[in-house]
Amino acid sequence: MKKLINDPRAVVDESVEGFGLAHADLVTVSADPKYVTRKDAPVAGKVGLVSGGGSGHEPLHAGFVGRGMLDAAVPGAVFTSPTPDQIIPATLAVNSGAGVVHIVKNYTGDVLNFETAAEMAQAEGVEVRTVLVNDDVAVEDSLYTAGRRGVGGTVLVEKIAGAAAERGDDLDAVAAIGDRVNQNVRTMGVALSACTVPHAGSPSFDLEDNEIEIGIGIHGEPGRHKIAMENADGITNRLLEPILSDLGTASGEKVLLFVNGMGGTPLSELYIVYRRAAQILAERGIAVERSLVGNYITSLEMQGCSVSVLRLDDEMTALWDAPVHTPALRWGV
Amino acid sequence: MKKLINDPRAVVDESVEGFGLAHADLVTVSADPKYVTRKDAPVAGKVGLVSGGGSGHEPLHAGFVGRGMLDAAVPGAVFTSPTPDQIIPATLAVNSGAGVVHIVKNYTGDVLNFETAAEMAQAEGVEVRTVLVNDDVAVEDSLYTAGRRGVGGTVLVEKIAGAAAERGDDLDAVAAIGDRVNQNVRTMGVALSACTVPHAGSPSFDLEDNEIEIGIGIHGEPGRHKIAMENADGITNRLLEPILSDLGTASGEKVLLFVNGMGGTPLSELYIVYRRAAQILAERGIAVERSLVGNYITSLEMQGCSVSVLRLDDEMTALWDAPVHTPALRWGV
Amino acid sequence: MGLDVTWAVKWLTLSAQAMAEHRVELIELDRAIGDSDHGENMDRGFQAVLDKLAESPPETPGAALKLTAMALMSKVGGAAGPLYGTAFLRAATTLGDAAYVDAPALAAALAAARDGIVARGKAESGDKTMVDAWTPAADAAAAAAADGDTLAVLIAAAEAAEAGAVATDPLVARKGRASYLGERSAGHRDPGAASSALILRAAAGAAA
Amino acid sequence: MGLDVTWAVKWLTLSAQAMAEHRVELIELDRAIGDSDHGENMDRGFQAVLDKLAESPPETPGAALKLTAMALMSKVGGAAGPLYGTAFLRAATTLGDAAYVDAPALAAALAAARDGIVARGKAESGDKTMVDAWTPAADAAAAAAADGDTLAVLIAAAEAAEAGAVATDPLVARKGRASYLGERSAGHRDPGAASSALILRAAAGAAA
Ligand SMILES: Nc1ncnc2c1ncn2[C@@H]1O[C@H](COP(=O)(O)OP(=O)(O)O)[C@@H](O)[C@H]1O
Ligand SMILES: Nc1ncnc2c1ncn2[C@@H]1O[C@H](COP(=O)(O)OP(=O)(O)O)[C@@H](O)[C@H]1O
Ligand SMILES: [Mg+2]
Ligand SMILES: [Mg+2]
Ligand SMILES: [Mg+2]
Ligand SMILES: [Mg+2]
Repeated sequence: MKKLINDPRAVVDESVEGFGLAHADLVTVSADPKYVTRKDAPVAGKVGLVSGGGSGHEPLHAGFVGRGMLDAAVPGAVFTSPTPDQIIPATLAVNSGAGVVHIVKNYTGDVLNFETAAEMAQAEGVEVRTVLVNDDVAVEDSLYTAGRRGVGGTVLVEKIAGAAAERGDDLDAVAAIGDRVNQNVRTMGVALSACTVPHAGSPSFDLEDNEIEIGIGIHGEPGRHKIAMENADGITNRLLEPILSDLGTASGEKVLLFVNGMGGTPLSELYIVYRRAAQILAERGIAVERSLVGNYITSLEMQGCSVSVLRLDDEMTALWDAPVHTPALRWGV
Repeated sequence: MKKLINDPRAVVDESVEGFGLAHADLVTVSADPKYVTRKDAPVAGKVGLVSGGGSGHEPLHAGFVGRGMLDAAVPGAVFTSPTPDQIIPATLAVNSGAGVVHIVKNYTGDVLNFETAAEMAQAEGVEVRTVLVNDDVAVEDSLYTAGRRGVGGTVLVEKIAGAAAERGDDLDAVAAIGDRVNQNVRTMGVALSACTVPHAGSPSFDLEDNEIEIGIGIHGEPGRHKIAMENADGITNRLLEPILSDLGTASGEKVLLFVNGMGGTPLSELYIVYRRAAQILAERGIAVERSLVGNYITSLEMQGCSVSVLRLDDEMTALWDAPVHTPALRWGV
Repeated sequence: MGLDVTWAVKWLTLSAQAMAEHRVELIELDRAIGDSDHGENMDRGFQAVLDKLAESPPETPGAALKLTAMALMSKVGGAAGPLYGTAFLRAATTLGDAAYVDAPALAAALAAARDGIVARGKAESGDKTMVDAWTPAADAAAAAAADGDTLAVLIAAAEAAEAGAVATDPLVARKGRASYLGERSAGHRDPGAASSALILRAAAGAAA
Repeated sequence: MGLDVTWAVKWLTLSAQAMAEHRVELIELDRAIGDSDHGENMDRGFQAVLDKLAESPPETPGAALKLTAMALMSKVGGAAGPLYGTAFLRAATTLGDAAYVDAPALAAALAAARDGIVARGKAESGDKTMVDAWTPAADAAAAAAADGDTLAVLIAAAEAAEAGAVATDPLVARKGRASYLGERSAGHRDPGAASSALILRAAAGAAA
């Protein structure tokens, strides 16, 4: 394991510290309990948006703290959801009285910790709503599982719900638009190589030289199945098929196409995947109205990508376009 | 070699095609000869800025085409400088009559191809100035080498010279500010792993499990020396020392600190490096006025990073802050 | 009479030792069907328990378990944090502020812990989770409690938990992160069941 | 009399074959002290030469070399593109539109090619570049030209280039990408010198 780290157990502490130093104009870092808030939080009259989860997915979530997106991010240990004693003070810190929305990726740990925190924050007088993100079509049979995981769609939920909060929507409205994004987005990922969790020291799963993992999660947890390596077009076909059939997109619809890198794949390859995904959508008469390509929700240094398709309506498009000013996503300001 | 590609020889074609599809609002792609121009090029009265080089460093250069930065980017084959028959039409396409500045990284191939292209463009009546970027302090003895390489500083030259062109500076002024940035920036890189050029199929150099390459170039060309793996703080010390001694920064000066990922290193690790670099600068009384952290000039999927320090003056700071709207760098608009 | 706070502190201390010793093993179990963090999470959590114990020594077994619940809840994270947190909290509530824990109280505490895990995680027996260690443990404790011997209760619970953990090997996971693997989760031991068995063995060891 | 356009076309065809055959070998040489692209660049460039030759067959040796210069300049890229482009352009200029190339003209063309490379790249002998193949080749050609035998001139040039390429092995690079390696560049053959030797051997092969 070769990593640019010092003590494997200090990775999150030191990384968040560096993040705070680099973006001191935008965010404030609380070291213990660990959470990151928007510099001007709480913003008077505005619904607060809090997300969080295990670390190792940077820039998610702390990179999305700022005007027009999150008010706070709560980083856990690597791939481990944060604890209520972090989530509660973060929630209190961004509550201006208008209530707080928790954006939670659907993993047992995240759900349980945010649930506990929400209860306790409510007990302190903060109204909390939860938007659960579960866009991963790789999880097929949700009856006998913990349900679909929250993956790439999370970034889109955070941007669009963040814009709704910024324009002054109330608590229920912000939660509703977050839910709407979640309901209209589907994601599927692939890993070409595993990542190595610093404290574990060895790759999170095994792949032969000629194998890839289809339907990979963002924690290095294995996916749907292993297949022999294929070319980018073939892999992209495999990712798009379940997304589009599950989303049930019809010709004439408008979508946002998001090709996300898992951390160790060059941007140039993401554009090759984007090219094929755009071709598939064009063949089906689906209009790509907006796009996002890059490393936004990663899995340490894993090689691979995920593709997300979000069915857009005019309101979502307008909220997507609204100004955002965070370390990792910025436009219009 | 596992990559999200189709034909290894079509990597640049397909990647640039995908890039053009994803950013059709900002850029126009010419497929053959291959170059990328700003959508609204040529901009009347404005000096044109053209850069280019081998592919594999994405988002550099095409990702920096747009308002406030480059007017055109010319991508060569992977790690191979582009040819005059690409550079010439790109130069002509962005010339509004105010002349064109070529931003060229100091590699024999880039220099020779841009030199030829500049001559021929001049013959067609376009005034051309060249800004040579050579910020890599890893190359020690420039008397007996091809001189210092152009690396991370290139991004800063392109941003700041781009802002100067956008505000209406004339040809010589734009070239002068580009040179000034180059004279005030120093960079040093490290590789934890090698990258694999698609057409070559095997890693560009060999590193043992416990070895790293200090002073790596951005083409997988070996660096100053191999050393045994160290922790992030130790490595960062090694990168900063030659930068600061060569730059001769004094206490009280203001700088921009740029921690760049080589492509395969997680953002979280870049922030750990940033943290230590910021500590070192603070210890020396140097004020970090601006920062940039992320994958901006990469070496395919190489693991590692480079650190650049740019000595700022008020004009450079203002030009850095000026609006920029490109696929990979955007603010103020 | 019965077990006192010294036992409780020894239990937690032995648990912390067990988590440190088996850290890599638990990481490896989680690596196979999860995300490689369970050993790290539990080790971190029980180190925090030790710190808390040193900081403010508890006066009753119930207080010791409550402090443990709080430390685990705030330091473990992931799925295991809230689940173990709830388990220890429910057990602590059952024990109240009694100075001594007899066999029936022990059995009741273990049943409450199990119920807490089920209430939070909604897993059933056979879902390949820590419930598959806690349910047989609670049942075995209840059966052994009739004889009135606390050590026997704890040994019965530990043995049942260990057997329960082993029995997760062939199961297909239906809850937690391993459930995403579907059929591929069979053939691996559930990490949470394994850590549960270690903790219950520590309880018996502390009473021996 | 002397060599005609058929020879020139055969030379370029054999060169293209050599680049394709030795593509991986040249990549490997460049991998050791450069950036792993020389074989790919040269192969791509000479395939373009073949395309151009098929598209518009040249009528004189000079025209063939000029077309080659243009194709290499526009398709090779990197350092080698402009250097080989200049070399072939200067050689073409020397030959003019003569239908036949005699031994002195050949030697003059090789000298012009070498001078072109030096003018562009500013490398000296011993800098571990393609100059270390071209300079001995041009010198050997000049010496052999006195006898008037074009084949002898080309064989002398090829042998000298091959020896020159081998002689780059122990050198420390002072120009091009390999120079960044400093002392570590010693012990490896310069890829550009190796491709130069292949091209000059093809010239002799075409005349045989
Ligand atoms: N719904 C649930 N009910 C009971 N136990 C569960 C549930 N989900 C997960 N677990 C337990 O948690 C363990 C995983 O804990 P850990 O690895 O620390 O958390 P995470 O899965 O968040 O990484 C599993 O091995 C399983 O025993
Ligand atoms: N200044 C120079 N003068 C002469 N030859 C040079 C010079 N610089 C590089 N070369 C030659 O170019 C070869 C490298 O070509 P190539 O790998 O195609 O280009 P690049 O170095 O741009 O990747 C070297 O092996 C060397 O022979
Ligand atoms: Mg986890
Ligand atoms: Mg090259
Ligand atoms: Mg886990
Ligand atoms: Mg090369």
